[in-house]
Amino acid sequence: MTRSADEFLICVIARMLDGAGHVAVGAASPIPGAAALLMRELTHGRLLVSMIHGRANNPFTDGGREVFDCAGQGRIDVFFLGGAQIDGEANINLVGTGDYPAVDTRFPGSFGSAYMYFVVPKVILFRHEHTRRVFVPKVDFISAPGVSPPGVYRPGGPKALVTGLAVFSFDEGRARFRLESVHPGHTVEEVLDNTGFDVDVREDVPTTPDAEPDRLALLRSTIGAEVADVYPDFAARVLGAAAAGAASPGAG
Amino acid sequence: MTRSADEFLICVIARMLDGAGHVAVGAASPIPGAAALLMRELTHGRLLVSMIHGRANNPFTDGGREVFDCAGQGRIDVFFLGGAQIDGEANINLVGTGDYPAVDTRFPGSFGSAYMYFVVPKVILFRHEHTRRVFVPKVDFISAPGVSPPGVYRPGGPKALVTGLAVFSFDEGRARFRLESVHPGHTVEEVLDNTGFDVDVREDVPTTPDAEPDRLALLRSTIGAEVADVYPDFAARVLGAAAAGAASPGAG
Amino acid sequence: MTSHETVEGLAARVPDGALLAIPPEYSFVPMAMVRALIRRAVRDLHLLAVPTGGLAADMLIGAGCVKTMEAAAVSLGEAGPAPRFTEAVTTGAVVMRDSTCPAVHSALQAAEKGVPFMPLRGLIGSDVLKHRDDWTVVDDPLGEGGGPIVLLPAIRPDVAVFHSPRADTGGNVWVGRRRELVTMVHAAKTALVTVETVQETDLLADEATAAGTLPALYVTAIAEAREGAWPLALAGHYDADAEHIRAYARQAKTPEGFRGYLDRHVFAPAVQAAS
Amino acid sequence: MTSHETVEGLAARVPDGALLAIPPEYSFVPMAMVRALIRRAVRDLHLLAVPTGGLAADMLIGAGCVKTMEAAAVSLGEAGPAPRFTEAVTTGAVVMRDSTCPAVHSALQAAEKGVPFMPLRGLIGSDVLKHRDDWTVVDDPLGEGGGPIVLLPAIRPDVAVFHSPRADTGGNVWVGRRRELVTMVHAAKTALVTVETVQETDLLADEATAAGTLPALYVTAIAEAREGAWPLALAGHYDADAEHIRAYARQAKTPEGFRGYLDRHVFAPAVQAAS
Repeated sequence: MTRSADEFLICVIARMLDGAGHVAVGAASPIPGAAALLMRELTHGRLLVSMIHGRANNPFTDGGREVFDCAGQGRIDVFFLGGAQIDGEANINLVGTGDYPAVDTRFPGSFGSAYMYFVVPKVILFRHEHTRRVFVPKVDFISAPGVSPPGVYRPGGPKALVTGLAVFSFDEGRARFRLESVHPGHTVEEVLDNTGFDVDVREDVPTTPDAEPDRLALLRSTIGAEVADVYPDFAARVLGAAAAGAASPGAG
Repeated sequence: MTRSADEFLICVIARMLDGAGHVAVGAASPIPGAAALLMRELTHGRLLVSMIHGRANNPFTDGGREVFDCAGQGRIDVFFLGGAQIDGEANINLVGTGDYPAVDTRFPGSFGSAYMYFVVPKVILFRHEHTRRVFVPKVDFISAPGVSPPGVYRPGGPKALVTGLAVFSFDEGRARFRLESVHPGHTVEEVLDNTGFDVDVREDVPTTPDAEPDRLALLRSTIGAEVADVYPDFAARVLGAAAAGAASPGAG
Repeated sequence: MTSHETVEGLAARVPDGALLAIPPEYSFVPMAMVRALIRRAVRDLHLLAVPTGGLAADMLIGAGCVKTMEAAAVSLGEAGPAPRFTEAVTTGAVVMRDSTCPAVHSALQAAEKGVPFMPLRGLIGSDVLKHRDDWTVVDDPLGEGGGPIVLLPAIRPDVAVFHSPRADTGGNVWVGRRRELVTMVHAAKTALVTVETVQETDLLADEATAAGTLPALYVTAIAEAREGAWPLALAGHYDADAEHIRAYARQAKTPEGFRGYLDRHVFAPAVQAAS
Repeated sequence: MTSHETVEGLAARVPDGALLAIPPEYSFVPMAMVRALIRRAVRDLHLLAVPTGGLAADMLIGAGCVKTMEAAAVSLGEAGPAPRFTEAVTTGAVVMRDSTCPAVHSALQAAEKGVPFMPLRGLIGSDVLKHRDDWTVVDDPLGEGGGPIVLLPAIRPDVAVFHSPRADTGGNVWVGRRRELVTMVHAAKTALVTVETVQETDLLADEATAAGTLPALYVTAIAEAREGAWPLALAGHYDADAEHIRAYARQAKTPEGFRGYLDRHVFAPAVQAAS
């Protein structure tokens, strides 16, 4: 079965949700969102998936603050964050490049990252584009820091990074990423060439396992329709699902 | 038209609500509650009355905290408090007599007084029983203090005290009550004899005006049924209104 | 996922020594659950009334289930003082932690938000504050001359309980405008809920009912209990049994009278069979 | 008591220089009101997005109504970056006060509760914090080794605005589960609400609808505005006009394109007649 790069990444991320109890997915996260819904299907609903801005799959009834309160209560196991820039200490920048506030390029903003990155035990960083433009030696603006000094309350933080080329783990003690696998058709050299910071590399880096055919089939049927509720454009483009037309362009 | 002592007090308190925008009434306050509902009727609804634990006349939809939040926002102009003991500095005791925590007599507790007394601009103290048992030189336990030292945030506080014998005003600067009027059939001497603390006395203390016949009629018709929603026993006993049976024994 | 059990099963989930949060008299009080807790003979509870207590607190105290009681007040409302509470606090059998309504709400909101404390205005100069060694007074930490302010540490109950008109099979529970229950449950580690009835229709499927629904993700277990708030009211469903409550207030004035009440209304085989 | 007016009447109640709170893209955005504000040429707004901004913020910024913008983010969601926001912040025409979602919620809750500040976990080590001179870091004031924590001063908007499916003649407004609107309005000095329709039936009369209702006591004035959230969605009532939003995103990339958009969709006589 042929699969797109997006479908592949959905399956890569889905595997990382094995064993989780509650995954929350924010706006503008269609690939993690699809991965979470896929994993919920595979666990027969044992995985709770909260799409913060969907109408379906959104259990929250206490307003926009509830997802943050819920995370603060320790009830969310996994969350996803991205970054216009990400550096080797897992600092993420969602605000802008250049000398803030006089930015050269402005991005939307930090959303809830400056909080969620601290309190959700397993934050998975996801960024499709794997270039030195994104993976920089030092971000220009720290929306949320990758690690915190002793004494700072931090039950959560980054555990993994998924890109269009590879999968990394993150060691909080050493504040360093480690290359865990390279996606089919790519090489360790290509990954390192396109990464602007130093990383550890595990021995005999394996190839990231490809998408499972049964999961691909599920994605294109059941899951596609669910994704369309929150990310109609994405669902139509990537999964061939009819946009439900039910979603507003979500943010924050 | 003959009237009961309770009906008289309802009319006394109603006059004190003239010009207010929003009066909140707590549990176990049937006389202030009836006064507020009477005044709402007389102002054709310009006075907003919030019965915290009624089902009717309860505008709150954000849970038990809303009335306190609402007061903190400055949206409540008048609130009522009582006291098992009240002293000359307007300290009130809703907790117990004796050496706390080893109390001799225990009362229900402070409810919201330790907060509302500070933030509601016009707190009217109301206690039917006017004896030296209630009006003591110094309360055994300060549920809420009558005055606060400079620097303590206190936009609110006691403005008046209504008892079964008299009406007092309260001067926050001097932390003293002043006798403003004595109810029909009673004397200044009787009031002072039954007050365990020193008060100022205005010159030529007038008699508290009696209940207005038109207001009494309103009380016994329209208002009685409304009071019964929150205080069914009281309404049945005092106003002859059929208990709606709709109220639970409210507290807090 | 939310578990569906019996009332006795729910009561068995409340361990001795738990910090147990209960709703105020006007808000979905789980009386069937309280009777089951007394039958289970739970001990050493730290009872938190949110923010005031009534019949449930009085019965649990009278039955010897309670070690400490935190509340802004405890009473039976129009039926008068709470007799078992009054005696237990006067004799020192139960340690009372006096609070004030907004302090209870705020401390639970702190736990709800995952912050260690919440500030609250008022309180300064009150003996409520003086006797709370867990409350801290600080000078305006913003340094803007706002004066001293009280910081209340978060309260995180081990268990929160309430009785609702209905849940759905997915474990979502109707709370309506009784939103103190939402905060109480958010703040607690587990939530045990009795309901009049469990319906098939998803309460979250319709925006109108979703607005008054506590999502299943916070609900540990649910049990059906018909008239589970009796003799208290369940707003919009049935009225309080005022006659019964007045009779309780009379009987519970003595330990013997209270024991007789329990025998008739808690331990009698017919009561247990109905629960 | 709540006043019933026109949308233009509501817009006239927003003074130049006001701290104006607006809902996020998924929550009852009052677009008809935004168009009226642009026609009224309001100036120097301090715009607070609760907690993120979208089309409403972008249009107000593009029309020169905004002096400072506080938000956790501003974007058009799937339609991409907010073009007028992006340009205004890059050129410095608008001063951006970067925040993070829970900080906006908490600061509004502080105002809702009448406390001067609220603590929030996280933030430490973030440049968001570094650039907020109004946020204070203190060592655990409870003295329990909880580490440093950030205190956020209360935000009290002058005006809060949103668009609801319905209000009743008494001024009570349906918000459903969009409870960020409740806190936003509680925190604000005045609240101006547009609605699809005003109904006779009291929303507070039924416990079921009361649960999702903002009481009139917080609502300054109401105006009817059919399709008042267009081109955004009104949950449960109509979907977003995604095609229109994408077209906006394209046209608003240049000042001229944006001006043309305003001419067609804000200033055109037909639009004004319909509002």
